[in-house]
Amino acid sequence: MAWFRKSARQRHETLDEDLWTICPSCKVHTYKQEWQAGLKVCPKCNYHERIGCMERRDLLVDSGTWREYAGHVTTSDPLNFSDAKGPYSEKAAAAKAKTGLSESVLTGDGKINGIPVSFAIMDFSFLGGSLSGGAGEKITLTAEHAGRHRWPFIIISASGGARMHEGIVSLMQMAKTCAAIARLNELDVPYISILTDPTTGGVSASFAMMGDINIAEPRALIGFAGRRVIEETIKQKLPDDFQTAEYLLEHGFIDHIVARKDMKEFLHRVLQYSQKH
Amino acid sequence: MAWFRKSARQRHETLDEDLWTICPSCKVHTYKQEWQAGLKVCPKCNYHERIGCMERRDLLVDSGTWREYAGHVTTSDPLNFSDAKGPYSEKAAAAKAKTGLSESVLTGDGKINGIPVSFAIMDFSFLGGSLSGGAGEKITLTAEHAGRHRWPFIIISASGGARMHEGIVSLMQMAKTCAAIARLNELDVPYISILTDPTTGGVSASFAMMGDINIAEPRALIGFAGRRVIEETIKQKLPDDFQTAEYLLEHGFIDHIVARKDMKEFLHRVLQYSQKH
Amino acid sequence: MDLDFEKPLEAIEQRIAELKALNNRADVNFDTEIAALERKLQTASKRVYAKLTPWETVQIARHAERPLLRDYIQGLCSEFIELHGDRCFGDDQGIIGGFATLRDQRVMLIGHQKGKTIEEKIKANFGMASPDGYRKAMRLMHLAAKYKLPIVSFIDTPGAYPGFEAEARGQAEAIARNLTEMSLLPVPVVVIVTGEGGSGGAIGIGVGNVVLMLSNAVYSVISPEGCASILWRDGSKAPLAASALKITAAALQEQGVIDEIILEPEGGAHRNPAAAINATGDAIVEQLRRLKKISSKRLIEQRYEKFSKIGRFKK
Amino acid sequence: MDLDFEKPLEAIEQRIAELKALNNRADVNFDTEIAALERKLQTASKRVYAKLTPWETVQIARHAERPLLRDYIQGLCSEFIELHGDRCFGDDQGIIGGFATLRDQRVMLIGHQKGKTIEEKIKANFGMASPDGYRKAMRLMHLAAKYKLPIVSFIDTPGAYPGFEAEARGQAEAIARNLTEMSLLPVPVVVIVTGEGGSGGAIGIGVGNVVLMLSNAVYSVISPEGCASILWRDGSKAPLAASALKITAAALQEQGVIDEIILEPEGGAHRNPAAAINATGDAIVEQLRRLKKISSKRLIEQRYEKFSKIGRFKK
Ligand SMILES: [Zn+2]
Ligand SMILES: [Zn+2]
Repeated sequence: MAWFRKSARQRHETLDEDLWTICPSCKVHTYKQEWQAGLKVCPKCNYHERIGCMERRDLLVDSGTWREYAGHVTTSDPLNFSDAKGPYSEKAAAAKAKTGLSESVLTGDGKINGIPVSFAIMDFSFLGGSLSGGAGEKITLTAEHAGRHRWPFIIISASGGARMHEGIVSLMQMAKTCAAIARLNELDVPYISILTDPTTGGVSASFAMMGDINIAEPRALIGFAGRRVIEETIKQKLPDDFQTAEYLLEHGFIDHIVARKDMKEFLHRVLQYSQKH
Repeated sequence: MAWFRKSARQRHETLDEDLWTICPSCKVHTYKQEWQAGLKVCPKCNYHERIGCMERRDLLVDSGTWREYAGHVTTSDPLNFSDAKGPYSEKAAAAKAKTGLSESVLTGDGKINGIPVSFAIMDFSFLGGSLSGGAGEKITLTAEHAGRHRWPFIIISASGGARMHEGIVSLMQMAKTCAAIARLNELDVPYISILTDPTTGGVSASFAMMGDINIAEPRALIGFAGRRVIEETIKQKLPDDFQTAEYLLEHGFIDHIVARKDMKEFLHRVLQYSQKH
Repeated sequence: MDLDFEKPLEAIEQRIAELKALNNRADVNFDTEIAALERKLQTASKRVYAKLTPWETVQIARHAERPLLRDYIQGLCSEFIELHGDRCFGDDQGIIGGFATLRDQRVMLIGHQKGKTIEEKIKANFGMASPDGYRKAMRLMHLAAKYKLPIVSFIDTPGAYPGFEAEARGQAEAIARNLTEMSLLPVPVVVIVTGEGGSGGAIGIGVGNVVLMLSNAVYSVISPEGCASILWRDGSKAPLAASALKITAAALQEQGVIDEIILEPEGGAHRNPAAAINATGDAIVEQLRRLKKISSKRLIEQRYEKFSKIGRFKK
Repeated sequence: MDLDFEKPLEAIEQRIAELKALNNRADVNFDTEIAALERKLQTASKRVYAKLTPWETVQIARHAERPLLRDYIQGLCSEFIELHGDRCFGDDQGIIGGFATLRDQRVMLIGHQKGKTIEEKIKANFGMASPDGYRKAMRLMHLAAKYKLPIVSFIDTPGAYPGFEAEARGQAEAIARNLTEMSLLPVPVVVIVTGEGGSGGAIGIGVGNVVLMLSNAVYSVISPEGCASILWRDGSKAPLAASALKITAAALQEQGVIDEIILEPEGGAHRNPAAAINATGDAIVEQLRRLKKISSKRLIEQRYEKFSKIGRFKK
């Protein structure tokens, strides 16, 4: 849930000259243009920078096939919530203005090399990709839509967890979205989960973990409880690789770690096994 | 599978005077009559001596309600097997003569405080309770019979594992009996597994572990691989309580440990939850 | 063990006790004084509990003498056959469950266990369940489905256990699986939030056809302390966060999450556990009677609709 | 690395190699001699392999150069997408699996992995799977059921891993659950015993609609060594036990356990892996084509009947 506390690993430093990107992981300098062309993945150490939902969509969906779904759903403020920094409604409005998104998740349909698929793509830059009533609603509506069309459903998670500004409504989205996934299972409609950096809290403990196939980006942070909370609980330091995609692969929760540039091709290969044979 | 190697713990010493039973576990002397009246359970340390299928039946089934089922099935000798001690057929004949049983399992129907139930009750004294083609057949036929009548099915295991003298046929009984249990699950027919000393090898790795509820007698030996094999594999001594009922309870594989004298009442209580409400 | 806002009541109670001890000794009679004090106590009590702040409610929900799962079982069930194990790794004590006869109803009862004594608390991890706890709960719920038994789930947890092993063995996966599979259970599921409904650890056994809640229980996406330290950067602002999060029964009923509030006796469940337990029993049995008339198919649909509606977008 | 009974063949082979090396050097020609020796090799070879004892077959089944799962995948599959993890504890390497395109067939492929190099062998525990391996396999088989993919299961294991942790985490439960749940799979299940079919560890992924077996593979309730040390009280009597247990493909086909024997090239699969792999591919594809025409309901029934018949009592 602590999506606004950026860890050192994820904080970027850029040179003033706007020419270089310094990899936050290995500190290597890469030409900004090259960094962009490399899909914001460090050519040296394979560090995958966070990217937005639009970029993800463009990486995965066949050009010209995207149609947004449930785009009318936007943030609500069920609690009329305010905190030290002011009203949640203002914070949400600012996030909308900054990102151009209506919620922390973009939903719609498109094709992957010709195969029709429904998508829910989370965006960490919208309030830390937090799961709100609106986000849960978009995911659920899109899952139901995928079910009606018998289209495979893909969720790309990037989230610090539930959006506490919406209180219990945000917590309930875990149950709501999982129920929608359960219905897809009943219909034998494929559901693939892609876990990107970070996928934590209530998002890891709901739809993100329930893919027929769980795919992660390299070194993505994936976990339920926060690192600091665990260290306080057990009174000792955690291993460095704890809660990384690689750690989860080894512990049985991830099927495959796939680099960003290979993701579309990998999805296409996998989806072929879920089509009529 | 090494059912004929009696461990020290299970070897009994009786005094010549036929008056006392010495508990193999705590060495306390108990009058034979008292030992019998106590259902062959040590009054001092709760050690549960192995008992035969007839004794078990009489402890559990309402008087006068027992009807044997599949009693015509007896041992076969599919391999025409002989070992150092001679032909398997002779060994089987001797076991039949000694025990008065046709196989290592007694199958039939009876009532538990008025509730009709189908039973398969293994007997360790018949070739170590080993799972043979005949035993698997009896269990499977009785499971099917229970399914047709929608009667709860109870298996009481006491077995060193598969009967190697029947080769692959004995191994296949693991799959055969589990398939019969799967059908009971499909029919929502209750299946309760009672694991007594010992339940090991292929019996532990098939029907014995698949109860809706797994019940064990105190301190029963329950495990897949033999203790010595494991110690040889890992090159270290195992903890004393390893593969005991209590160990399995703690590790999540047993629902309840129930003393012999309480078993019928416990089953009756549990069965009421599986009846129409 | 009284809470700060209960101090005035405590003073009156103490005075009553003193007078009762003296009463009729040495021919002095205090009946009139005692009656007056008792009236005063009642009035004061009404005043205090009528205007509890959310933060005060949190204190009551966590009160050391508040009835726990074992008290409900003892008070309501003529029989409880505990079933153990997740068939995979262990037998967590943070969640327990088994067959129960609750009043006249045979059910599968599951719930968080916090523990009374310090040994029990440690064994149960103070009600913070591990993956094996959630997996055991799900196994028992599938068994209930096979036996066509209604499920009664008692929620009282600070949250799922944030430990190293719990994380390594899939705390996230275990909760996610429960949320998914509970949604398809073909039997009635009655959930009762009796104390603390702590986030994912609570909802992990909380997908019910109805969700009941005791009047002084709380149910929240994050603890007030956690929320305060994140959004106010100051843990001591927990009372503020408790208000902002709207975590009391009444607020949650307004949000459509809670279907029915079980009124605690005056002064809270810890002042009269028997009455609280009894009221809880009444509410559960009423729901069971109603839900048992509904078909499996409709139960699944209704549960789906209940959660679908939460956060439904209206424009 | 030749086996004892292969020594005579080895001698002839060596002589042929020598002659070939000398051939046409210094104007000497050995063509006639070479041709004669090759005829001799063929005859000797036929003689040796036509009357292999069961114990010799065991040696071949365990031969270090016998093709392993990865060889079959490489030889038969244009694509293999390995899927990982049991969603509970780990990602055992003793059993692996994933989506595969075997010839023209999309399938869920699973199987025991023994490993080629010593590192691989250690990682895969020499093909002895742990509970997480069996649970991973079952997860993938359920996924195959959802995606309506046939399942192809390759058996080659000395047995399930008899380790402390494997036992503590439910080796018995994991195998039992697979036996139970495999019996209800609504898709075709083709099982192939390619090398060692070691007891419970083998049947744990072996409940198929058809069970194929390579001609020099073995499948047994216990290893010959184990059987000998128990029933003969002498491990060196393994050859005797191997005979008595009737563990060769032909004997097992007679017993109704094996549906089809895949003929290995002369000298065994290790002398011509490509041919063995190819024959295996042919057999699998033929079975898949046949089974894919059968309804789910009938597949489940047929699988049940297949195993029911084994040990069926006749009098
Ligand atoms: Zn880098
Ligand atoms: Zn004793």
